[in-house]
This record gives sequence, structure tokens and C-alpha cells, in this order.
Amino acid sequence: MAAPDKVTDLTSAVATHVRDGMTVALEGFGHLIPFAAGHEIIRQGRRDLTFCRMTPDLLADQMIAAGCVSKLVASFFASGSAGSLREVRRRVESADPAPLEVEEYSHYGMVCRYQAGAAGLPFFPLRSYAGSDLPKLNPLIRKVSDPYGGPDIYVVPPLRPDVTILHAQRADRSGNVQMWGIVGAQQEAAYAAETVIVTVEEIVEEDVVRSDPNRTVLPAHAVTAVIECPGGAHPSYTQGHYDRDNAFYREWTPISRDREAVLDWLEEWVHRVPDRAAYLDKLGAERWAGLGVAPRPSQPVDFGRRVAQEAS
Amino acid sequence: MAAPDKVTDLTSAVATHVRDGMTVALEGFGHLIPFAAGHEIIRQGRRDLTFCRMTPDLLADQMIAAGCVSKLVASFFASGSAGSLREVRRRVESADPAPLEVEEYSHYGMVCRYQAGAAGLPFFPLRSYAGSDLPKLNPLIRKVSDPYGGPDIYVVPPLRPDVTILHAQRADRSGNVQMWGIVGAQQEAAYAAETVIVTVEEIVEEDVVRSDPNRTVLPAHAVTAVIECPGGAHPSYTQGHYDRDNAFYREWTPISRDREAVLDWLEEWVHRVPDRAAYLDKLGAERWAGLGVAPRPSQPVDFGRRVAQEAS
Amino acid sequence: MSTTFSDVAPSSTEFLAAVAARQLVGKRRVFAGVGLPTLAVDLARRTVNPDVELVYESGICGAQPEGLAEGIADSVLVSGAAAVLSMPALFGYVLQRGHVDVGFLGAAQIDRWGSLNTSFIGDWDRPTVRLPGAGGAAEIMPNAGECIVVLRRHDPGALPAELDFCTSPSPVRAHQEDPRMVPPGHGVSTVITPMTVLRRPEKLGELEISEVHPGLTVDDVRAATGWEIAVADDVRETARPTVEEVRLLREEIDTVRLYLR
Amino acid sequence: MSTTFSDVAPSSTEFLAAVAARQLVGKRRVFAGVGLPTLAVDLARRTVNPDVELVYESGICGAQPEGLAEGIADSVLVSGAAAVLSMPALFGYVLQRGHVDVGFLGAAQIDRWGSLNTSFIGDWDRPTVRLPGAGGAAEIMPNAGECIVVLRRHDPGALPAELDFCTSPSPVRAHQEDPRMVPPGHGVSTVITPMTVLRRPEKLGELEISEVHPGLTVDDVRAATGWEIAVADDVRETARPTVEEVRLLREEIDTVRLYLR
Repeated sequence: MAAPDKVTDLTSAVATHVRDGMTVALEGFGHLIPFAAGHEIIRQGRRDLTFCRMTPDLLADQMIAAGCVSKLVASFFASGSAGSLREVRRRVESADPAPLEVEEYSHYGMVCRYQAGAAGLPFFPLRSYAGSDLPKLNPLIRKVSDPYGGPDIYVVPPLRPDVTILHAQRADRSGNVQMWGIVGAQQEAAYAAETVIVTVEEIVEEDVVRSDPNRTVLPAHAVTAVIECPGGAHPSYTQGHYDRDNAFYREWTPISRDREAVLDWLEEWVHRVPDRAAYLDKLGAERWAGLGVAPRPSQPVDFGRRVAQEAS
Repeated sequence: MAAPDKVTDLTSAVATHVRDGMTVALEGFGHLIPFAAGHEIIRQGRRDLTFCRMTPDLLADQMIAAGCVSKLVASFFASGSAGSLREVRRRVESADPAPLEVEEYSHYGMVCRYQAGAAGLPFFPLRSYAGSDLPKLNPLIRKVSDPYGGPDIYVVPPLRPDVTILHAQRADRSGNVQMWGIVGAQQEAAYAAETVIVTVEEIVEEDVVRSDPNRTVLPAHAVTAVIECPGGAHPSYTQGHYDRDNAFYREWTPISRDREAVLDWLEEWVHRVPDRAAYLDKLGAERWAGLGVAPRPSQPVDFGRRVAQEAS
Repeated sequence: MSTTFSDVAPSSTEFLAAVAARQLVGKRRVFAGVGLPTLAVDLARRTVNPDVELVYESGICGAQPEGLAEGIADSVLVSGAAAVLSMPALFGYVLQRGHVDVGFLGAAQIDRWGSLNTSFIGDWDRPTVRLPGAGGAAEIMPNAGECIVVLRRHDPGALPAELDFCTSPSPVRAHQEDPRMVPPGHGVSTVITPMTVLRRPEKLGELEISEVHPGLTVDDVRAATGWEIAVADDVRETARPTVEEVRLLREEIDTVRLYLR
Repeated sequence: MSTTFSDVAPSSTEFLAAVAARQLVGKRRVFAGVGLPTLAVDLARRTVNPDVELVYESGICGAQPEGLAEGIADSVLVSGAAAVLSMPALFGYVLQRGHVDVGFLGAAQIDRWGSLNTSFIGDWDRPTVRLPGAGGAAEIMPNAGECIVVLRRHDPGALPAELDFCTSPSPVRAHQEDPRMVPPGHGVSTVITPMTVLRRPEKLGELEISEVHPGLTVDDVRAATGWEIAVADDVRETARPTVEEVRLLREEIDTVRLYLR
């Protein structure tokens, strides 16, 4: 049985699947953030995107500054050690240089939206928001009554991105994707989408994936395109491959304060860089080596192989 | 940090946590079926249990025949190659020797009940049942209206067992449980319960579990008691440890047809057998060896270890 | 090679499996239970559709079994599979989200609209026969692109005017409950029995006789059906299995005669 | 050993972390964010509660980090952890199901009922400051057994009579919306500021001054609070951190001075 080969390059994947005005989710909760894909979207000059991401951080600041985004759907507008996102703040606080529409939830609210989208449900209930101003701010947060006589409960609507883009450790050529470490709500964000693009640290042989089927977070049927893109999550990290570039996050804070500095940075690190390989070259071997991790392998588990049994 | 030791023996675990009249879930979808625990419940003569299991099979037939169960909550009343469950049928079709109350759902209906129970939700929506007679048969299957203007959708109520009992490949002494192969709805069935008992093929060192945290299906906080019980899933199987005893399932069909034969079987294989070790002795080394599987290890993945980074 | 046809009886598993396999031309993903559907999918892979993918309700995707599976939760389906998903993910994200093209179902009773009874024969409270119940069929029917039903019997008891109980409803019944609740799936598109192949071209329409097995007539099928069954404009004789199809089933797929009796 | 007290300033991270750590006596499971809460939990483990377990909203349970974590998604928290759960499981099964005893929260504003604002300062549509928003706080507040809030400022702006926006509501506000929607959790039980420790003994009650930091008076705290704040019957002086607690924080927990400035 020859499964279709879904391996392509990032330029073609973005050119083919990401179009102006689309709703695009780039997920990864502090881990496996698809920066390389985000930069490719900036490079190709996409406009008017509705950008979905639970924790818009540097990547959101960059894509918004680049003018790709007209609306943000999110639940936390800051970036741990990098502090607040000045580009986001400029637009929200003073429409500078342009206003930014924001549709706001809590973390679990976003997770539930992805779950509803992934499961084809009209809504998903959660025990948050009673007494909160969030439903007043966001009329899409609504209530349903409990047919079993309990109190009303708040629900959120499904989130169904046109495209969801993720980064993972590995996949086979047919698109079976495996990830480990923090997996966030990536499985839900992918199943919720019409099209799913996944960049991976490495394309592996089918038997690597099939040696551990429980490790597969996205089966091939849920994946549209797979791209081998080592270092694709920098400055965030990939468990077992490279660590988070904390210095980079700290360096962003002063850049983010000044819009011109942000644009200069984008010119230097995105527009003048053809792809992720060139970006890593520019970053330099020494800095990259400084993000390396020592091996800490999982202990294998046994899936077993049938020994012929009497079919008595 | 010294986590509490949750390792105990099956006799004490059942004696302590499973009481007459309780709602008890024994889950495992064709794999990891907790037969040893079910037999211990029979041995201790529990009565009036509400027995929850998506696919009541031999285990249900045995526990019902033993008189432990007054009500069954399930979604499929048969057992693959073993055909229909005659003890269940005798009671439902002719109240012989006593009637059996049945609360019936579809598979996904049961999964959704466990999800609602696990997440503390008052109900869980699913796109099944429109036009079906099941909601007439089971008035707990109800409808809610979509606050976003779509059609009504059916919902099921949470299932919150007093005790959920599972079998798994391994756990550490503090109760972090890891399983692989078919995992069904076990994580949901466990989180839905007040008390969780898990029998495992082996208790392993903490660092075995911690070498692969993504493999942990139940963190220690969700587990009450852990029992080392090799072979605890026979005649079902444990991926990578031993295969399903298909002959045993076939042998059950004629036994199941005759209530006396069932009672004789229970006397011989449950009441006269103190524990699972004795049961395996009785089964015999040769038959057990025939269920063995050849090794097929997963390829390890790397979780990485931090190399000191400048906190510049 | 010139195709030679086998003379296996239309009621045989070989015949039904071969006819079922041919329904899978061009389908990507099949949700199947154990037994005859497994044989049909395996045969389709070796003949009309090498790429067809099988999804099991146990959560297994992309299985590459080294032996014939005995049951949908067989360990041979897990070892070497592309993925094993939890049941919330399998039923919610794969099936309910619409990733399954074809569902294979069996039933004790089917009505003219393709609604199925797998729950009770007789009265609900004190049935003469307690059947296995819904299982995943109540989810497959509304959410799979279409469903193929294989029946081992064809008589007015198995194809009655009225079901004793509706476990897995046709879109027609969903429409009767609430036109807005009509599910995404077509419902039953094809029924394969020991006598005939029935098709249901319209999502809200009735089953009609499309093919009649060798040696039988439309009237035979009508007489064995519990309602005034419609007849397609162009009824054909069902093509027999080829000798090669039967050989594959017996000598390569079910060598231990687990399902072929 | 005889306990000797440190003279670190009540506004210092060391002071706040030490006071926070003492709140964890007898608690099993803490849901914490990065920064001061991490220091407090780590200190508690080394002092008053060796068994306290930390759960991170990133899905990590039973972390045993080999280094100080920079962020709740730091790879050092994953390597060697007991479990990493998906976010649906973490928020749904662990938090919403009631497995978390204590949630640590920060806020830009807190009101007398312990409702929090982490969203906007000023007008919602055109805020003077766009704050980070809800994150997981809107889930932690209703579902954790109780919440401990640490504030870096204590003035009428941070403790106003009226919040500019209520992101994470007290059970009091839930009760105002619908008495039946009062969540299982107590809401905010304790507020630690550079001036005082406030407590809220009643689930539907107000915060009251319980401890006042060394060198300050109840009137100082009152004057710095935006509402007529209640005073407990037995107000104590906040116990200073011990020299040992400060040493642990500086020399064993945050050796790189990531959070201790």
C-alpha cells in the first residue's frame, strides 16, 4: 500500500496553502513554535490574516509588525521573559500604525474552541467565565442550559482554521507526525483545520514511526504537507534537539519597543534571508551550538510481534 | 520530594475500595481488560454493583453470573469471537435467574460520558442519535439547543464511577501509570472516578517512567492504588507482554450457554484460586508460553538534558 | 490474463466479500469491523484499490498486520501501525470530523430507508433476542461519507417493513425528527445480501434492487423482502467473484479459515 | 538550630517568596506560573512541605528540573517529569475536575472580593494599557481549591474600589450572575503584597487585613487600599523570612538571579 508522499518545501507549502484573508493558526505552547513557517508567511507578504494562537508572543509581534495580520484570536498577550508585546500594544492602545482587531478567550476557552473544531461540534462547554467580563467583551462566549437540571454553563464556538501550521520532531514521508515533550493543543488545532502544514526537525523512515504508533500525534490523514526544516522552532525550542534561545527573547524586548527597530530586524532576519537554513547560518554555528542539549533517551517499550498461534 | 507509595495487593485494594452497591467501571477496549481485578471482586462476593463497561464481554458474563451486578451501563453486548453473552441474554430475555437492569449507549456515547465525568462537565455533546430509538430507550440521552443558531444536538450526562479499575503495562510506586497499544478511553474513565485502582504487569523504577513522560497516561495524582499483577489481563492481552488467548474466548461460548457450566467454571477458576499467580499456575506454563510474543521494541526518542546556558 | 469466474455460491463468504471489495474503488478511508469487512478491505487492497486505508474503532490507523486480525483490537493490528489514537480522538476527531469515507456495517434488520436494528428482536423491555446493541454503528452511520451493509440473510425478518428497534438511523429518520439535524453522511448507500445488491442513490430516498445474484430473479428478491421494494431502471446480474479473488481470499488472506467457513 | 531572621525589605522578592512559601503547609498540588510562585514552591519543598507537587499549565506534572526553569514551558521541566499531558487533559481533567488545591496568581488589579483584572487598564476599546489577558487564570480561579495572589505593588491603583475589567472573577461575582453558578473553588484566600497579608475567610466574603509587614501599621495599609478594607480581629506582624530561607532562595534556588533582582 503506497501512501502519497506529502514532503514538500516551506516556500511551496505556504504559497500553495496560505492565502490573503485566511484564518491561520500557528500553535505550540512555548515549545515547537513554528517560527520558520511564520517567517515564510512574512516573506511572501500575506495580508489580512486572522491569526489564531493561544499565546501570541515574538512570532505574533513579528507577523503583526510585518502587516500580515488584521485580527488576532488569542488568550494571553505576552511572552514570558520577553515581557509584553509592544507591537501588539501599540496597535491596541493607540492604533499605531493601524488598529488590530482582537478576539479574546482564556487558555482553556481556546483549547475548547479547538476541541469543538476538531470534533465537528457546534460548541464546547467549560466551567469558566461565570461573573467574568470576558463574555461582555466577547459575545461569542455564550451560555447553554443544562438539560439535567444543573446551572447554566458557558460554551465557546468551534475554531476552524483554514490552515493550521505546526512544528514537530519528526514525521514520515506520508505525513504521520510524532512529537514529544509539551504537546499543548496541537492535535486539536490540526484536526480543527481544513489544511495542516507541519515542519519537522527530520523526515524519518516509515519504520521509525511505526515502531511506536502511540507516539503519533497526527496520523497521515490529518496532514496536508510535511516539510523537513531543522531548527524551525528557533528561538523557541524542540525537546531533545535544541534548547530555547532565552537571550534572543530578552533581546527582543528593546527591539519591540521601537517599531523602526522591529522593521529593521524583519528586513535583516526575514526578508534578506531566503530560508531557515540561511537563517541558522546567519545565527552562527557558535550560538547554535550553545543551544545544544545532551542526550537523554527514553527507555524503549516493547510492542511485541505475534508468534503463530493455533486458530483452534 | 518523597511521593507516597501506592503499591498494595489486589485483595486489599478491592476490600478497601470496592463496596456493595457501588458504581464500578472496568475498562479496556479488547486490550488490557482487568480480568484479575474482576475475579477478585467475584471472590470477595460483592453485590448490587452498577457495572460500567463499554464492551461487556466474558468479564461481564462472569461477574453477572457470579451475582455481583444488578445494573449494566454499556454500549456493546457481545464479545468478538466469543459471540453473544449468554448470561447477559438469559437475564435480559427471560430474567433467568434474575432480571438485569441495562442502561444503554453507543460507543461514543460512553466515551463522551467518561469525558464529561473526567472534565467535571454537566454533559457532553455528540452528533449521534438524531432519528434513533436510543433516546426513547434511555431518557438520559437528551438534547440541547445550539446558542449559535445551529440545530439541536444530543448530549449525554457525565459518568462518575465510584471506582474505576484498569490494567496497564507498568507504573512506578507512586502511581504514575504508563500504557501503550490500544488505550481506549482509559484516561477518561480514570479521571471520571473518585477512586482509581490499576493493576500492572510490572512496577518499575521511577526513572523508567520519567525517561518518557509523554507515555504516562495517568499521573500519580489520578491513581489511588497500584498492584503488580503479571498476566492480569488474561484471557485478553497486554501489548508487548502476552497475546490474546483466542482459544479461551472460543471455549467460553459453550460454557456461557449453560448457567451451571458457568458456575462450575467460576468455582474452579475463581473461587478455588486465591490469586492471579495461582490462576496462571493452573493455566499451565505451556499454555502461557503459547501466548508469548517476540520482542518488537520502540525506537527511543531523545528528551535532552540542559547544558548550562548563559542567563545573560 | 483472461478473467475466469468462480462458481462459489452467492451465499458464501467468498462471494459476499468479493462483491463488497468492489465497492471500494476510489475510496480513501474505510471504517471497518472484524470479519467479512476485513476480508473485503484486504481483498480490495490486492485488487481494485491498493491505497485504501483502514481505520478501526479501537483507535488504530494505518495498520500493517503481519497476520490475520482476530477482532478489531488484535495486537497484530497495533504492532507496526502508523498511529494508535485514544477513543475520544478516534470517534471525535477522525470519525465525527468527517475523515471516514466508508463505514462497513452489519445488522439484524434493515428497513427501506437503510435504518438499522442491532439492539432487540421483539419487545424492548423483554426481547425475544437481545442483540449486541449500538457499538460504534450509531456514530458511523451519521458521520461516515456512506455506509455499506452486508447481510448474511435475506428474508422478510431481516428486511422488514418496520424495524423492531432503530439503533442506527438513516438520514430519513433524522430528517423526520428535525430537518436541520440531517447528518453529513449519506447513510446506507449499498446493501449486499446473499440474493442481491441494493443501492440507495438519494440521501433521503429508498433502497432499490440494483443487482441480482446469478440464478435469481428480481421477483425472488421482492418475495424475500418485507416491503414493496423499488427496482432500479437497469438491474444487472451481480458479477461473480473471479477465480483469482477466491484464491486470494482462501490462500493469502484467510489462510487459517477464520472467517471463511 | 535557633531561627535567626533576615532583614530583607518587605518589598523584596525574597520576602514575598518566603511568605508565599509558608502558605503551602499541608497543600498537595499547586498550579503555578513562572517567577515568584516557582521560587515559593521550591522553597516550600525545602522547608515546610517536601511533598508539595507542582502542576504547570503547559501540561507538566511531577517535574524534577535539573536547573531553574525560565518559563512554564521550559525543557528542564519536561526532562525527567512524571507526566506531560495534553492541554485538554491538563485543563479539563486535572484542573476543572478539581485536582488542584492551590493556584498562584498575579494581577494588575484586585478588588475587595478577590476578583482580578489582568486585561485592561482604562477603557476596554482603547485601553491606556493592554495587559496580557486571561491566560489560564480564568480557569484557575473557579477550579483550584483556593488561590493565592502575590502583588508587587500596594496602592489604590492596584487595589481599587472598582476594577477596570474583571478577567478572573471571585465566587462573589459568579454568585451575582447566578447563585447556582458559584464555582467549586474558594477563590482568592490570600493576598500577599509589599505591605501586608490579606485573607478572605468566607467564600462569599471580603478581603481583610490579617498580617502587616514589619515597620508598617494597619493604617498604612488602609491608606494604600482603594476601598474601606476590613481588618481581622487579630492582626499580627508578618514573620520575616529566616536567614536560612533567604540563603536557600539565593544560593540554591535562584543561583543565577533570574527572579531575585
